[in-house]
Amino acid sequence: MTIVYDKSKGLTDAELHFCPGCTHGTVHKLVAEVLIELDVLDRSVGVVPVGCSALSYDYFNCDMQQASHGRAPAVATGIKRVNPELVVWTYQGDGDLASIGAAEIVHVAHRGEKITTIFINNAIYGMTGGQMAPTTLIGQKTTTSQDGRTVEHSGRPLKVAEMLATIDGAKFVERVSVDSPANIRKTKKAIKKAFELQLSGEGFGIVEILSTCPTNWALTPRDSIKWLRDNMMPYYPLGNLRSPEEAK
Amino acid sequence: MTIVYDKSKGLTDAELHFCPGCTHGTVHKLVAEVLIELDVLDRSVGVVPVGCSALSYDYFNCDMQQASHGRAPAVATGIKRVNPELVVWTYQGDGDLASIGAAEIVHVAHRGEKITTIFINNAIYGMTGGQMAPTTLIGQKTTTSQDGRTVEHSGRPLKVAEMLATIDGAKFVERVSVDSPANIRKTKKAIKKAFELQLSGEGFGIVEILSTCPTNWALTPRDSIKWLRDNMMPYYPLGNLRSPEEAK
Amino acid sequence: MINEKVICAGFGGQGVMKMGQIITYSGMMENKHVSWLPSYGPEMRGGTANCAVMVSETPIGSPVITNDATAVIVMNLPSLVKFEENAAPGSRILVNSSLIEQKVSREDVEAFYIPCNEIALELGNAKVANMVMLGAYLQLANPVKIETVFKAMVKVFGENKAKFMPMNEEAIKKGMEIVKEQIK
Amino acid sequence: MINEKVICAGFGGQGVMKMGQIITYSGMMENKHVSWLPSYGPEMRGGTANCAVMVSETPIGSPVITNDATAVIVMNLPSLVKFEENAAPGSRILVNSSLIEQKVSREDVEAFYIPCNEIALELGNAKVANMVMLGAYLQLANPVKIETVFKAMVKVFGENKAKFMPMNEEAIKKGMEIVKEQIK
Amino acid sequence: MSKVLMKGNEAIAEAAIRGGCKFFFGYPITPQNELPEYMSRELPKNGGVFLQAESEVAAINMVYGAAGAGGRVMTSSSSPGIALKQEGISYIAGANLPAVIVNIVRGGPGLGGIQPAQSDYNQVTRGGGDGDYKMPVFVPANLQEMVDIMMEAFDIADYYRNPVMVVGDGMIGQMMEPIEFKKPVPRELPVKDWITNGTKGERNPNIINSLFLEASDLENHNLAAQEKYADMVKNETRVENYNMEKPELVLTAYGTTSRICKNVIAEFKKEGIEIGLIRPITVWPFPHKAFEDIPESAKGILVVEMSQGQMIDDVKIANNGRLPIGFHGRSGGMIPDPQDIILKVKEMLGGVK
Amino acid sequence: MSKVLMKGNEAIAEAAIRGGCKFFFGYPITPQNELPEYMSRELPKNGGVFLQAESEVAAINMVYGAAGAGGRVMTSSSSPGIALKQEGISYIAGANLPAVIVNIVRGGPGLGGIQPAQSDYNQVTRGGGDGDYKMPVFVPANLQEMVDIMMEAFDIADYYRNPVMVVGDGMIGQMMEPIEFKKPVPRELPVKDWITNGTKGERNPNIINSLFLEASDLENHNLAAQEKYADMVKNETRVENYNMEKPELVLTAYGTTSRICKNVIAEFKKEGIEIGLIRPITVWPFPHKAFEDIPESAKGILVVEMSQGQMIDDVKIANNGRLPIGFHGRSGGMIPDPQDIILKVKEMLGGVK
Amino acid sequence: MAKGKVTFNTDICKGCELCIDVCPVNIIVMDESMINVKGFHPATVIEMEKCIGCGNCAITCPDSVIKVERF
Amino acid sequence: MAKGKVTFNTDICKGCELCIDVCPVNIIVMDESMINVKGFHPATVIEMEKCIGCGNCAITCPDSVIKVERF
Ligand SMILES: Cc1ncc(C[n+]2csc(CCOP(=O)(O)OP(=O)(O)O)c2C)c(N)n1
Ligand SMILES: Cc1ncc(C[n+]2csc(CCOP(=O)(O)OP(=O)(O)O)c2C)c(N)n1
Ligand code: SF4
Ligand code: SF4
Ligand code: SF4
Ligand code: SF4
Repeated sequence: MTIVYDKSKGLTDAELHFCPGCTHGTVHKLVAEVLIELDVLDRSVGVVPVGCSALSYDYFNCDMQQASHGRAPAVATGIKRVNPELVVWTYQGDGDLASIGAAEIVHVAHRGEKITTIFINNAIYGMTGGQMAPTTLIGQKTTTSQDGRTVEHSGRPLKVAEMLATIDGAKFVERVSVDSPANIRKTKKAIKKAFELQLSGEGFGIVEILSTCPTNWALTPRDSIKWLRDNMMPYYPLGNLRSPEEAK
Repeated sequence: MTIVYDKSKGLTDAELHFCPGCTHGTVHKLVAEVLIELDVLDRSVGVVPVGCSALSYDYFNCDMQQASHGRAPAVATGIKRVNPELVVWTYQGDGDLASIGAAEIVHVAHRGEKITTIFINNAIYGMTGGQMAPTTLIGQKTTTSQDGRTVEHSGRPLKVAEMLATIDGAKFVERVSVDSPANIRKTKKAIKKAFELQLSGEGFGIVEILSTCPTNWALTPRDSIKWLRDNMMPYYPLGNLRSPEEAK
Repeated sequence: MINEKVICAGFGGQGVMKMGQIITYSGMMENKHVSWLPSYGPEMRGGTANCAVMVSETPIGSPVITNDATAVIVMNLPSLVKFEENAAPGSRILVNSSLIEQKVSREDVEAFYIPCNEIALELGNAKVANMVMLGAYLQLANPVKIETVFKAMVKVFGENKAKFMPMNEEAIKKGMEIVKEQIK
Repeated sequence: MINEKVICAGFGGQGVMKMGQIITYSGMMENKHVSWLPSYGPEMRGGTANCAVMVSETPIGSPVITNDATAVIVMNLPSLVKFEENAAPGSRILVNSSLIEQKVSREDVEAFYIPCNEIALELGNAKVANMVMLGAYLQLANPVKIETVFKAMVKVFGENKAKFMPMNEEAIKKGMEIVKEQIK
Repeated sequence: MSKVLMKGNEAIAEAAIRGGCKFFFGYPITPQNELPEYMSRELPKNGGVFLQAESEVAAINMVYGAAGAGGRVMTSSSSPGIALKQEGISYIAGANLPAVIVNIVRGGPGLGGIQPAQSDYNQVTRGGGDGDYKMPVFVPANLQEMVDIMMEAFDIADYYRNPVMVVGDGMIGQMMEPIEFKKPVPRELPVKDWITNGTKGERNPNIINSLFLEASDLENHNLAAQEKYADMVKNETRVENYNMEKPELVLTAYGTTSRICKNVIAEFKKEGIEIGLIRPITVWPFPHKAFEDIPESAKGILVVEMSQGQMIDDVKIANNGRLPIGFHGRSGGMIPDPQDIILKVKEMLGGVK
Repeated sequence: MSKVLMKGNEAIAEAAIRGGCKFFFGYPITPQNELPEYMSRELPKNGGVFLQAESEVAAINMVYGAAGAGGRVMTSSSSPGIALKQEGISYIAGANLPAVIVNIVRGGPGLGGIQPAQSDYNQVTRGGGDGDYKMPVFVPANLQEMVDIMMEAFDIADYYRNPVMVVGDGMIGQMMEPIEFKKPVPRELPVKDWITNGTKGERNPNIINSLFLEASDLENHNLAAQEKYADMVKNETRVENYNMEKPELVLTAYGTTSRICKNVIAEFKKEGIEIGLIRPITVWPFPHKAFEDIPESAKGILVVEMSQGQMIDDVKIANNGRLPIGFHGRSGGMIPDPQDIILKVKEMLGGVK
Repeated sequence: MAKGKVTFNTDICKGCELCIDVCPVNIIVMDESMINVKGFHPATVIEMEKCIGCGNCAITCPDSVIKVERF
Repeated sequence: MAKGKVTFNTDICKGCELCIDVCPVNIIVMDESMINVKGFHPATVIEMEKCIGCGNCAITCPDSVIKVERF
């Protein structure tokens, strides 16, 4: 009898407060699993943002810091510069990373900070109740784009991975999705690679993860997965945009 | 007897306060000339940043706003949204635009704001006395990188034009230089195109201009031109990265 | 003189906020002084939800109910546990007995047990449990006229939900009846 | 009792800040109370530059000189115009007559005219005009010993500039001589 | 006009639109989200523009640009978001620009919580921006007053060419009360001949600016502002004196806290004890005179705040040593309990007897 | 140790390093640039790290992260830059993190000017961050005192797990004076067992955080902070009482302005008139007792500031209505003229005689 | 075919139904007969013998409700 | 070859010498014999007759010191 899957030791016993079916939980597991598999949990410091994952300092079984909105990359920089032995990572939503924190994420990439960023792109502001994010799709209805986002008013959604991949210090950039077991496994691989890059000291790594927000999309969790697949994946192509080999 | 060149009517009588040989002055002229040639000076509003051009509201013969450090794109957005008839532009240094103002420039591009940005890349902070900018070259000595910038500590210089060109709403992106009369003429053409793009309502346009800072580079103006040519131009390739044709 | 201070509490989705709003709106329509104050949490969906409603013939001071509620309406168990103490002595606690087995522990208040969900199911629509409870409350406290409530309901739910009104009215009436029996 | 309050003013590049620093440093080496306060502008290069120097045998209150300067040293015309008024009655104004044709307009102060740039050129180094002026000032006010100044100079310019010291010393001595003639 | 029942945040938005607001730049933050959401839906219908900025910093700078271009403009946020706007507010004040800022306060410091609080009194009255600027800060206690003030706020801003702040706690933002939209008394507003709307070849360029490199210029700029502030002190100070005929003790509180105090006063009335209330409606300018005018009957002042004590500083200044001052505060989203206030009042009355 | 002559900004940097600072995150702004520049050169030699952040906002958040990871860390800036740091400071205070913030004040509001000013008294004592937080704010008057405080500042921060601010005006930053680096009295510092330096499998995870969604948790968090603040008031309040034996009038001023006041006092001494000076060295905690202790001889207090009047509020609170208070202020980079102060003193002495 | 066994930590299931879709042998259903402490119908398995122990359900579950064993 | 004429607004020249390098016929020099109000040796032209009126100097001058005419 072998255990195929069990709750990761990288997570605490606390119950996740995320809404039913929210894939924030899925990604939490993957990060925890990777930290365990790389055997770095006990020298790891996670930085959680302002957003639905603001409370996630309670979920990971390692040292954690809660950062102000958008500034997790700066906080992580501070930690890593003080103690380069630590494995430092940020976990950020699209409002946090792509909107208010755009300068901070660009500049960790620019400086090539040796940290890892897990970027949850769910095309909306979750925590605050469903406002438009820079990643909200054209036509998507949110509480601040009630007739659907239009190009004329707000431009086309920002492709963060593509933007960051132009920056030299961003040595690993990959976009993944958690819409299926296969993609979830790929996501884990990408997260692992990004952390390995940090361990080898090469530079900054980011994994953009297409994720769902059933509550604010006003869809069931299952329909949310479908919506992600039908709408987000065509606009946000999955794949590796930058990896150490390529960077050389 | 025809006049080949005379001080532009787009400039006021005020003497520029820039240091001798500083190419900020050169670009000021070009912007003023373009506004005159397009006949939009009298419906134009310029937004000057914090930096050596902070005082430039006194130099342009049109309505002007002085913006807080890095936020000229946000200020310009406010102006343009209030009055879309106006021809709105920002004039920003590399500390202003690429460092503190990174989020704001990314987001005018993201929203496709119909404004024009003149971006002076002189690889240093001028006004504050020569600190390192995100655009400072590897090995370049500044007051905050006194042994020269290193990749290990600060990463490789940020290529702003390349980064912004990945954003859909940035419909015109070109990098130019003012190191020679020929390139100065090309710079003017690029500025003109960027403004024309605004007039046709297509989106955001930015011209990145490689420029000198003799004072903080601690070089004569003539040597500064040479330094720009020998060091900046190889790292920052000139050319158009995005134009309306291409964008279609 | 009417001076109602009502707490409506339950879990998200039970319609306790709407229940409170209908009372409030009705009060306003009858030119009484009213206020409606929700609790709001980080998870504004799921979890518990509650609001404090005031309907009064004199101007309202604080919209906050401390331990002076004239009625406490609880739709689920955590709400009973949490808000039982806020009922003023001599006031009423209305319990949704479909979901709450526990009894009110206080002796100095009147307790009523209304099987809202069951009645709603009987009426053929599980969603009107809150209306059943509203009816029970109106019957007991009577701060506004029932016709006003029917008008207010349309406003609160929106004109486009008008077709559900008969069902809602029925639920309210049923709630009134049920509790009448209990008074007896 | 020594209580010198000196303004050194000129345009950027004339070395007025260094001049002030040498006086300050010398004062400190002689265990006197000292302070050096520069003006600083948005264009920290070009334009005018000036500093206020205090050398005193008692602790220094404000490092700011208002209208109580014991000496005003001006290396260019705008500085004369600007700082003439800051000289206390009975104090000295030292004018670089190489660049300033105008005379001091006040009657209640002693004015000295030193052709600093010309003397510097005679000495073979245009850059030591400030040292000439420094010499003149030291001769007149004598707040510190000349040997101290020579030592302080090395500190202020840095050890790696040591090879220029003989030239600087010569310039200071020349300045002292020139002004001695004027006193006579 | 008949009364409508609205949620505070939405009522604020509607009142702003009726008060002439045409432009809104903001960034989501609880507990004020219904405000921008309402704006996003309704402003365009009213010929205005709603834009969600990339951050609070960008939002306040958009407000700067928009105000400079002549737009009637506002932003709204909550505590940490207002902290981020401090530089921008200082620029707006420094450049003499009219704008309205709504602040729905939550508990701090840092990320704190999202429950109602009044712990940003210092932030809103003393500011965190640089320099000697001031702005009128309104702290209404109920939705009707909030709505009345919002409808007037844009005029006040335009009248003085100055930012105006309107503050509520989370409760004000979330609660519903009946309100009536009543046109405010119109003010004669100066022509906006200073805006950057293009010279049209008809005038010299206009410049929006807060930079004055010459110290004397900057001082003069500041002195001119001081005159404007003096006018505000004279004309815009607002306060409610409640039951102040012959109080044995005076409560002072603002916003929703003052409503709790009114309940307390009602309780004491039952016992035949008269307690008064000074309720600042503006906290800058602070209603000093109300405190000078406290009748001889009063034996002390009890300051009640949803903070660890911030307005108490202004009360001390206004009181100028005359009466003993007590304090009762709750924080972090805890709401003062009338019983606790009653106890504190009794203690003070006992203590000074 | 012998004295050295250093420029203020550089002396601050050197003192910080000697005080144990190992990490610096900052962003250029006049008039404090020599400070980061010195750090960029010297910190690495001392085994530390200097990093120029992309902005003041990033810098203060790097400080947060670094402090949370156990680094002895500082940042420095000037007025508008400090405005941008307000949210971050509130987070640092909210998460109980030790850090030192240097503020070399310039004229405001907005971009203002770069000349010395004291118009950020409100900003530094009342903050623009959200919530009820406080931090010790030192306002030294000369370089020696500045250097002494800087060498102690990191210990104070660590002792209380609280941010500490050290404020100078542009003059302090730019001037040179002889200084001596003297080791401060060592404090017994608590072990940093709360930092995020990896659990090493030896302890439960540490969490750096300022979020408390339960109102009662947040209130308790705030109450604990209040106790810490009370300790600071008791132990860290600093003031110089100068010529206070039998003053006819008391001047009060801080920083370089106080030095001008000392000149004024010397002038009056010549005339045989005794004028005192209360010079706060901390403006939070404010030295209330010094004002209570003003001898009977004094006929009034004259507040002198390089602002339009900000510290005057704290003086009023401390004075509590006892003595008449006068004010003399200059702003925008203008420096008070001793003659003007003398006139004002005479006016006050005449006025009350 | 490998044999698998899945165990649900029923108390913390949020009833999102995501596990249902990813089961290749379609043996997960929501247990309409019970409501857990969180107020949801939790997921459960019918016909456990069909389980191949692929782990799809477990890796998909956002709340780490599911443990999968193979033998 | 076209004939050109250049005029310098000498008062505002900052002596940067950029115009010297771009003159195709090498006729611009700094006038060492004079110092302008700003304290610089201003640029001037020797052998004006050689000027081809290309405008290079003028477009290069950051301070709009130079006016160029052609005839
Ligand atoms: C300075 C500041 N601005 C705004 C907020 C309010 N806020 C909380 S979470 C959030 C964004 C949430 O969206 P996202 O980053 O996409 O994360 P998600 O909740 O979707 O996971 C915002 C704007 C805040 N707490 N602080
Ligand atoms: C909020 C804020 N931070 C910092 C400064 C100080 N500052 C003035 S100009 C400047 C940057 C100048 O560099 P750059 O943008 O490259 O323009 P340049 O001077 O080179 O033209 C800085 C940091 C400021 N005024 N405001
Ligand atoms: S609001 Fe959206 S993102 Fe946040 S927990 Fe719920 S489903 Fe997930
Ligand atoms: S400092 Fe540099 S950029 Fe600024 S005016 Fe001088 S040369 Fe130009
Ligand atoms: S995926 Fe997990 S939480 Fe969702 S229904 Fe299945 S077991 Fe329950
Ligand atoms: S380019 Fe212009 S400023 Fe420079 S030397 Fe020539 S004329 Fe003078």
